[in-house]
Amino acid sequence: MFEGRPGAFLRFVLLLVAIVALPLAVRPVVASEIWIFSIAAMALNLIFGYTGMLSFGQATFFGLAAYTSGLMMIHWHAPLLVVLAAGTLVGALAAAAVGYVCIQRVGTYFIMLTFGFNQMFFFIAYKWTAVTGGDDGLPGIPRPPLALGPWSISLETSVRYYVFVAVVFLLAFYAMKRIVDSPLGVIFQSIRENPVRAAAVGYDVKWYKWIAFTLAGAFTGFAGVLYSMMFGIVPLESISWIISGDIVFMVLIGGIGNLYGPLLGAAAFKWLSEAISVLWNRWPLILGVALVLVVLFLRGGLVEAFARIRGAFGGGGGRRDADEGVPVRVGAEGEART
Amino acid sequence: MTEEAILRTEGLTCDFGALRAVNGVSLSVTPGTLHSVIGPNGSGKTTLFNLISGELRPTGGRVYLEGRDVTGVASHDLPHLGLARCFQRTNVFPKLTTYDNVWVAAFSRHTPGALGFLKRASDFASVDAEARRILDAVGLAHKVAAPAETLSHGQQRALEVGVTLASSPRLVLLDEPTQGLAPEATQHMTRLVQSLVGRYTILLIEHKMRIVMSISNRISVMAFGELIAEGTADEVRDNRDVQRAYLGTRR
Amino acid sequence: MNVAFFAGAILNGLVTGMLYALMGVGLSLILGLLNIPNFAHGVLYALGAYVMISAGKAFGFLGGALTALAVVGLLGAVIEYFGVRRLYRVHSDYILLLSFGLSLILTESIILVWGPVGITSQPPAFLTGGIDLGVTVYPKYRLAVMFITTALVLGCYLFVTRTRYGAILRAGIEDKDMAAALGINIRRVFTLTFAVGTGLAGLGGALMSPVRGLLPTMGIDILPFAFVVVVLGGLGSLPGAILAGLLVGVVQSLMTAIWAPGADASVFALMTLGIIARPQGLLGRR
Amino acid sequence: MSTITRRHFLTTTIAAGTGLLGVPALGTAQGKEIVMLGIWPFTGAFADVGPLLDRGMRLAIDEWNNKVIGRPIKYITRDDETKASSATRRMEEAIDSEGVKIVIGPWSSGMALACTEVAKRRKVFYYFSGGTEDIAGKRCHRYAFNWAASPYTAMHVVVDNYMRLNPTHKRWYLFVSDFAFGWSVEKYTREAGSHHGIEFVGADRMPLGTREYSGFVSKAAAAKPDVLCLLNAGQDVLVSIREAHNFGLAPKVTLLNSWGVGTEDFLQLDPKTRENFWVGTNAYYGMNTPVAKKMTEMYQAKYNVPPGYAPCAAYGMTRLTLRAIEKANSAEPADIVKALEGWETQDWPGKVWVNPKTHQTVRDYMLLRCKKPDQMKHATDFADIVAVSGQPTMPDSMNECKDIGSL
Repeated sequence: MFEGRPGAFLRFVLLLVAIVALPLAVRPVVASEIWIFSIAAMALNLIFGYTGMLSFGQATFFGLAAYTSGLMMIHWHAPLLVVLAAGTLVGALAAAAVGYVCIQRVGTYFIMLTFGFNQMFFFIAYKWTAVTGGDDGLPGIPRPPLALGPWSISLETSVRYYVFVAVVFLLAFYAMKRIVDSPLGVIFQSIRENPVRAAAVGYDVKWYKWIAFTLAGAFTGFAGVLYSMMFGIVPLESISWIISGDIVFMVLIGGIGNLYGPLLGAAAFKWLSEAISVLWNRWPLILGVALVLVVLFLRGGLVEAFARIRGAFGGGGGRRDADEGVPVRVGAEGEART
Repeated sequence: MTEEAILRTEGLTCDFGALRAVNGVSLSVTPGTLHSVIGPNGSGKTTLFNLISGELRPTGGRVYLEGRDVTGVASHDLPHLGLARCFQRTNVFPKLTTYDNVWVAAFSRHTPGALGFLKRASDFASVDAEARRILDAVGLAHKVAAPAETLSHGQQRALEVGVTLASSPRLVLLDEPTQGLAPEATQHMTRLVQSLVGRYTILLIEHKMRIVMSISNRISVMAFGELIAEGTADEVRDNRDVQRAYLGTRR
Repeated sequence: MNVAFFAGAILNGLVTGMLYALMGVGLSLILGLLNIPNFAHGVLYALGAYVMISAGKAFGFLGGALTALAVVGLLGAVIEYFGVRRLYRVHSDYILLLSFGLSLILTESIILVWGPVGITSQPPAFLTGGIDLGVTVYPKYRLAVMFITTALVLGCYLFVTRTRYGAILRAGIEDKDMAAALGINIRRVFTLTFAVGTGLAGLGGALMSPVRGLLPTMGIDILPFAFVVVVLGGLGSLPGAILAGLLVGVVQSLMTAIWAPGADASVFALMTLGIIARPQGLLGRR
Repeated sequence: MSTITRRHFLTTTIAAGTGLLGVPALGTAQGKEIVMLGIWPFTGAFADVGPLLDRGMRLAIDEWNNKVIGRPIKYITRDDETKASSATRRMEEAIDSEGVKIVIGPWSSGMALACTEVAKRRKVFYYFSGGTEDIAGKRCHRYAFNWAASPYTAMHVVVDNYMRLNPTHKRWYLFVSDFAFGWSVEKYTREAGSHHGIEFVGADRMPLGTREYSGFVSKAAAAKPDVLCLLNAGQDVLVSIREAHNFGLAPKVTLLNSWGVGTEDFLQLDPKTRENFWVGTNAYYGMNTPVAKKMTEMYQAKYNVPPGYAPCAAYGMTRLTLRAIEKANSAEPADIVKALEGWETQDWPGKVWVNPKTHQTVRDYMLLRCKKPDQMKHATDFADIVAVSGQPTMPDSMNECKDIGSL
């Protein structure tokens, strides 16, 4: 799987270490949230980091899938795997529909369209109190056991749920890695870098943007289902633009255009907000300051921070990278497929 | 019926509001030849290219590629019909490595089918080989892992041509490949363009007369959006209209 | 549903519509400049309201409103000078995220300074209570706000389209490099434009505080609608923003009267249809 | 050619790294300490009520000078931000990291429905005071109790007594906050109204935190009602009262806030706007029970303003919990539950009985009418107490709490 690329293998091992170590460092509930939002952040990274489209409405798919799965579990007592599949499908279909409209426009219009759709679905969820519970959210969601053939593993305790979330996260991560390593990965990046030339060499740019948007919707929906089962409630916030903003936050803090950036971003964001919120009620102020600093001084996010730290401490054989001076350090997935 | 011209335009016209940038241009290019289009600045050469390559939608006239009417076809379909173009201002993928720049263009012609997308990009040996062959041809083999934005201007022009060739076209539109190059790099680029003749049909826009006259089989001259003369290098050199167009006296 | 009812709904629509227009004009100026939606615009609106409350105690209603305009405008200039200016050469998404970060900082700062509790503010004495318009009784203050905001928006429109400085401003928005090449001190133009844009938002907040009362999150509630107005009106088009502002205000108010649950969602449906039907917006060019 | 370029950097996994930087240690000393959590709204739509609730709970704990059955009380608070997601997350976090066994709050019914689920799953004692009937109804479970009167009783006390004094006011228009609280009080206002032939000429549902009431008020004016019944909450009540006056609807039409906070709202309205404003509430400081009088003195001494429904509710719940701990001589949730079930005692609202089958507190509800400015004996003499009654109680047939479940 990593033939001949020690860097990639090392990173994957570190990820496994993190998955094991995380619940020791933070509460299992927070640790689960980190991996759940990592999936959503990876999804946004596929659109924003790889394909160059900043969507400010990912919560639409996160929330829709959460509500759908919540309702299925409450009313039909649907089993776990069915619910996960349904949520992913809902995320994908919603993203396909919303995406088809949004990709007709680019730049600011695209951002505002995704934001507009998010608000529309938010207000629908807000007012359709009979189904979504409106402002109070949808409470009373059970956590169905993991039924694998004869065995049925209960996920009631937060530690067991963490293990389950970590495993499905790894599956999602592997799936995203295959997408990014597949020709789609390079095609998406070519569209990010230069849509006109991407068309000139033969790619229907809108079609591929649509694929990226829909794939991301599927992953985001998947994360939404996991979120609904965690607290046993789908809060109205799960479809509000606040969650969309958080996901963008995570991708940016972590560093866009690279598979591990969003994970770092999600971990930093969730851990930071958990640790500080207990200490100080005005914790979003610190997140705001962090975002401003990152945007002004560290646009590559944590990924770049590590590269710089590593560079400062004698970065081994790596030669000075010629593009140090380039203001935008969008760390593209650097492994040349040699 | 085998059309003898690989590319034919009939009365091609393009208006930008009141300005008629291209006016009724009818041009045909014989397969396997190097056909140049020259003319003073603002004569509509690049606009003509943009009309042929689908970047701009013509307001009148038709474009035929290998006998097929491709007028107004989306620019992303043309590479699959055998036409590829390179741009006057370097228009590559800055953050992608040189290898990926060429690889992504080569891959677009490769039809992997749905499942193909699940395979790893490095599993496509044929595309990899094609990309390496082109990188060698344009002299960038040693710059494989470097991001395109870190290349020198000359290297980027070479990459521009490389990316164009990677779509394995039959007709190549080259828009001033030597633009802004130092003399030594210009010679290198001219040799490169000449090496393409025979394997591809080339439609070239070029300002440097010495190059155009030496390597073109056929030359079309444009002025104020119209085709004012066409012929071999000698016929065009002696043509009074061409001289007047270049010396700036109105016809 | 009698005439009085619809008259009330339309009047309400015009009041909120003019507010959206005022916000839209401010947002449009900044949007034309930076080509990004300024997420901090909503919070600056809220800040204006809060500054108005504090300043109003000392300088009265009018003094309070002008202080709000000055303070928020100044803050806008500072944000542009120290923050946004460093990002002009960088991808525009980063400016958007800077504004998002600022909105977090400002919202929390408002809570720190003025407390999380909602404050209600009273209009000036001579404008309290309702006036009988024959068709319906309508609060005097809301009518006053409608006229003031209309005057402001028209004033701003005339400034931008008729004055020399307005021409410089539009040149800067059209093509900053060309404008700079022509010797315009583009830096100063941008700082001032940003200040005017944010100042209008602050003033909007100040004027609307007696109508809607103050809450730290009041800015975030109004931001989505300001976006709709700008997008529907056409990016960078002031007349577009004014027209769209009134349209959105009236549609929202009528929908509230007819089928309240659908009111807000319908505004966004309006935006989406608008963009698909007329991509460059009602009166936009780009 | 796989040269190790700078891009092949070593990623230090932030998650493992940051985790070690001193996150609150897992599980503090269980020991003798009894940890009581007050989960209150310090931000969001109910931000103004949080501090008042905190005062009420602290007042009760201070009365016990921080000790019960010989063990120290550790009182901690969390901010639910008036959001269901924050309420659950913070409550779960407090249970995990502080070993909380007793939870009181939050203020909004919507949050309560989220918190009661956590309490059920984590088996912690949970006391709520609010208008939604579900806590002691559809969503009841063995660990959850509701201190406020049942909305059935409350709405009957309000409607029956209002109609007794204003028999001709048959046309009512409703403003309903669109969440669990609003739906519950609306249902029982209509049920009580049906006994008096009241015609509900219109009803609007608006989200909690609505600031733009002009549309709704002009719609209500068009329906020409006798009573504008405000079944909304928080600042919305004040905004709708002011708009009613601005649009000339009041004082012609009577304003009735059937489930209100009383004092806190009166303080924010000027006397003229307050005139003839009717309020139904669970706790008004004029209540003449010994516990209420003593609490009002203590509160007024500390904050020189009379307590409204919020601090009284927090105080009442904390006080009953502490007394239950003493009765059970144990702070274990299961023991507190058994101590409370079926308990009949005198407390803040006077006679109190905790229904063992539904965990609903059966107690008196009050109807107030604001005085004319010149009738007020002193600055905070806001209203006359028109009625105080705990009757009628909800017939069991109507209660949706079929099975309270096991411990």
